[in-house]
Amino acid sequence: MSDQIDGGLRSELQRQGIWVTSMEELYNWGRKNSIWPLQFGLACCAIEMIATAASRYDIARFGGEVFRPSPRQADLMIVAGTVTKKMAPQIVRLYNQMPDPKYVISMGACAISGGPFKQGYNVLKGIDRYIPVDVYIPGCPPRPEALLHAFMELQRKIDSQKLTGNAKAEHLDPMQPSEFPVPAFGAHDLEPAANPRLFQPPKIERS
Amino acid sequence: MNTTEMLQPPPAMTSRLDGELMEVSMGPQHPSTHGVFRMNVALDGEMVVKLKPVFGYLHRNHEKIGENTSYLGSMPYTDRLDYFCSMTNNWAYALSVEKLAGIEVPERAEYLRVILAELTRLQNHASLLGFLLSDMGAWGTPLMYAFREREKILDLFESLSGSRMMCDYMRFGGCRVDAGPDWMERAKKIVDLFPKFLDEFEKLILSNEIVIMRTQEVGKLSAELAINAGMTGPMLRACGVNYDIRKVDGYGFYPRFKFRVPLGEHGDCYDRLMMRALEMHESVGILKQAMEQIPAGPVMNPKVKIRAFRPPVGEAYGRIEGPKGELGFYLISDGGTNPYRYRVRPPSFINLTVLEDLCLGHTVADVMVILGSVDIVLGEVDR
Amino acid sequence: MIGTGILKGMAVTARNFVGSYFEKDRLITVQYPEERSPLPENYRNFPFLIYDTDDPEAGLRCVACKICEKECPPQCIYIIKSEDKKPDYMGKPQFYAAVFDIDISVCMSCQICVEVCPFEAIKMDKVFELSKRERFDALLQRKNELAKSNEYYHSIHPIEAAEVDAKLAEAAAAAAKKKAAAAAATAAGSTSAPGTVPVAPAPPTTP
Amino acid sequence: MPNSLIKAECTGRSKLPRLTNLVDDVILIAMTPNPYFFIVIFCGVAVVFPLMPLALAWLWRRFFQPPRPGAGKNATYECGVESVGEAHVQFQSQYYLYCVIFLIFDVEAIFLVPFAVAFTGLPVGAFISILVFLLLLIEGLVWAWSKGCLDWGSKRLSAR
Amino acid sequence: MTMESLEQIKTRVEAAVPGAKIDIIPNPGPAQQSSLLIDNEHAAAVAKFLRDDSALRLDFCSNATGVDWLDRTVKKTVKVKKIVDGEEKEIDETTEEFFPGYLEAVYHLYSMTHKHGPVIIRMRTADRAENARLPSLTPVYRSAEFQEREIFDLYGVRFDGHPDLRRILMWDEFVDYPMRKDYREPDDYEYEPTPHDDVLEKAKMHYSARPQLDGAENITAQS
Repeated sequence: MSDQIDGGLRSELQRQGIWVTSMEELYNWGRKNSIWPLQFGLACCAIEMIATAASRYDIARFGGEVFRPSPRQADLMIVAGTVTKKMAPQIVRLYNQMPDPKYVISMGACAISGGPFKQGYNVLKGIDRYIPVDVYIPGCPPRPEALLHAFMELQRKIDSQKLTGNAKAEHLDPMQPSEFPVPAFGAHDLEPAANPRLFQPPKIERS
Repeated sequence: MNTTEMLQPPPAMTSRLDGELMEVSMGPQHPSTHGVFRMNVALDGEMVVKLKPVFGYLHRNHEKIGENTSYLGSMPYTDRLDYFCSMTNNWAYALSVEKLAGIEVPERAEYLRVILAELTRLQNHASLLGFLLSDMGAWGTPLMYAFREREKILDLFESLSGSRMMCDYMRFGGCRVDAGPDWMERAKKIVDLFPKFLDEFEKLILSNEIVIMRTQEVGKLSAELAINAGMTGPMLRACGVNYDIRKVDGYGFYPRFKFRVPLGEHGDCYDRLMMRALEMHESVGILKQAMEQIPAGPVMNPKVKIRAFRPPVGEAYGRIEGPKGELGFYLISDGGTNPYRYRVRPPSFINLTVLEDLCLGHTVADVMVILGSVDIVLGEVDR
Repeated sequence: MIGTGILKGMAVTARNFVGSYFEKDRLITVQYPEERSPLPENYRNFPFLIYDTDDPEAGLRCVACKICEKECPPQCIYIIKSEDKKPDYMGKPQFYAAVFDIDISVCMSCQICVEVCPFEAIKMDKVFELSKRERFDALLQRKNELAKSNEYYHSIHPIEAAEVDAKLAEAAAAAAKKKAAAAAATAAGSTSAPGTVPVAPAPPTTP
Repeated sequence: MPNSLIKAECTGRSKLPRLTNLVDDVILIAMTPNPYFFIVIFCGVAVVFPLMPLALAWLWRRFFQPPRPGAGKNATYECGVESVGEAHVQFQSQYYLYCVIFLIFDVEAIFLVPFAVAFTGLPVGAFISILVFLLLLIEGLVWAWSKGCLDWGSKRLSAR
Repeated sequence: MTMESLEQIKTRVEAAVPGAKIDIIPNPGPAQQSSLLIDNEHAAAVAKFLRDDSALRLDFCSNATGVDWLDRTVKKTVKVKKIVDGEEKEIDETTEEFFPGYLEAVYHLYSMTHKHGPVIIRMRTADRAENARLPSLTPVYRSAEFQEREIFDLYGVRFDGHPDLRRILMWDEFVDYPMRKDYREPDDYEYEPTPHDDVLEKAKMHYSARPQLDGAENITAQS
């Protein structure tokens, strides 16, 4: 709830049947309750994502059950599974082809940091090397409830996005890039190995 | 064409259009390729003229990591091979390491392994029928029925091994946790309820005219080509070849149970669909028998060390009848704690060898049904 | 007649639809945030360290033997051994872990560390709602976040915790008996005044 | 406002009764407007109604969310892979046959419309003549079908 | 149907395929699955015989695997009696034997008609560099088609006679062969919060260089 409207006044008016809202609240309320995920499963976490969309852990109660096959109609990319170096250019291209505003949930240990397959030569150590990620879900695979918890976390993040001012949401700011360079296949590794602008890991020096 | 000629990969069909064909990539992100599997399809109108599968989008270097980790350390990685059937993957790996090191398994552990493998087969075949129907166009409904049953079986796995899909339950020489009486009670109840679900599921899908029209005479496979191309599992038995490793090798006390092996005649998609449906009935039969005969006793061979487990120098190839076909592990040990060579024989990867032979001449929509009937899981295809 | 198969299928769907009002097991949706399905006894998600007395720092059972660090398949545990020693539950001075980090963005919750730990110091937790908005140090659990009390362990894994406590108590009793026997022997041998507790290090009986 | 109303307005100040007639006239005209005036309002709303969201979207795009097209974003989507070749490849001539046959029967349907409208008032002779018209075209369809113009895909390939 | 022993198979194959040199590689482990090493020239002929022979009918090639054996120098200490300055003494002399490395393709053959067990055949390349070439068995067993492409992709063994030898798992521009024992993966160092042993060494190379203490450490030493 935005802070420009005084809470007491709002609840007082609501008791008399007058509902007060702001343009930003309405805009965010509409977007957060109908997020269309891209139909895009990589590995085991994709099966847990399907189980979340099935009848027991119903993602339809959060408005997220419309899985769109084409990125043109999707606004959330759930990277569910191991991101290999052969698949990374495809994922970045799909991310580029999604219309703004778009969000990314990095589901499972493999999508965050390469997970158990970190020592593999063909495994990308985390998708946040090439595209910005909004919510990370640890777990291998995370339970369907953990995915629902992350979905609610994403809804909270959308709810808190501003419409105007300098802290406004990225997709509204013309300066923010809506597209990221697609890595090329090199002789030994992807070129470039990471998107330096996006991926600045802290230096942890261990003895 | 004589037999050897027919067994070769098919020459590209010549198209009447002398111009270029429509090159379409049914790419890594496709609603019904069961994961990141890509096919470069050349189309003449709607007819498939050339189909080259492209693998490797989920190549997670399972074998290289297997060579850098201890024998026990590779066990949780086998859950992630075919992430629908973690129990049968564990069993195949445990079986080949026991063959490599010559370890016996107590009786109760062998019975538990049979029960869990058959439960895995049930939920794998139910999920496959659900996915195959959604490939055909019935988008959500059969999948919801199948996943409703799958959730019940996953609850059993979770209460026994601790995790829904990644059970990591079997150790060399037995199983990690013993199944308590209340777990057996719940398992019996679920297995007794399963035939009711099977009848309901078959009434829902198998007699449906659209399913019959879409799958009969689609993707026919001859028995000689199936044997020569290394098909195993329901895909091979759909062509009428009677080869089920549970009967051939007789591993894991399977000779003690009475069960039949369903065989098809035409080797088309409908027969493959029926194989899975009939095998579910057989698995329920095996489960009932195994749950009555299971003896008490230890579940773990006490002589086997967990840490610093060093099998003697040598090699071994152990295989089981996984839900998708013959899942084998080929291990070469040089006496150290890490295997020298750790190789997985992936049934769904080899079952894809004849994908082009099945799809040539069919329309694009049939390619999806044929791919769905092969039942591939990319974790196992790309390893 | 051509349509009977489809009609039979629709009959099944209709029966399920009507049945869901009467039979409980046809209505399986778990309304996640409000209604949670109970987690079974030996459910496992991420490891945690146990401490006995109510002081998380001194009561930690972990003796920094680094077996779990070596055996962990994805290598997501990092331990630095302390210089000085502190007495453990059997009164024997042992090292302790100065730094004990688990990177839960890599951990695959395979509980091999629990199997190989000789001191029952690490067990599997049941918390799965850990999705965060940023990755780098939010998903690296330090020693203070990992340490949880033995009572908490009893609350999440009651049966297993009881067995572990029984085993530890019996090992402590055996060690105490051996120490008493050794004390009696030295008392019989030497003429030192009875009642002083000799600080002979009891043989390390791994439980 | 029509002229008679304006004239009545400025002369009616002194004689009150006349004014009341005037008010009745105004209400009368308002009640029975020019019969086509309703259509003008209808067309106005019909035009404004779709344009209004478009205008809102344009305003939103102009002030709140500037568009950020790019080479990657506008590339053709082909399952995540760079699309090779272009989509307009040669088509079989058999599709052209389909369009021609469709066109014929589309035009035939147009001819049937006036017949269908006046169907009740027509003598039997008209019915006979339209039947001849229909049968001629159906005979054409049967011939085309038998020659296999309507076959599609596998049957056609196997027939080759 | 019990299968003949390996020796019988060996003799029958050498009789049927003139000039085929086959020897038996014993398997010391408890699995007792010994294998037949066949020479490269007659590999296709031997495989065709194994498949078409009426008694064997090994018509199912279940598994084709690549194995990489590095150069090995085996030190053997051997007790040798030697005359040393007059009297006989027993000294143990360490003989070093050098085995050149090679790449190997292992095929597990089963019979679906007779339902009998694995006959394992192995083929070895001359060396691990340029002429790592082997005859392809795809004309005989279609199931080896993808598996041989995988061996080529991960080990670099070129199969002659393979209908479509391309990389199957790695991307086409990839040049080296990742499953070989001496393959070093590219060092894409990143955020390593929990490194230890070899990962720690690799991570250390990326730590910031320690600033050169301008003699300051001496001051602390003296006080």
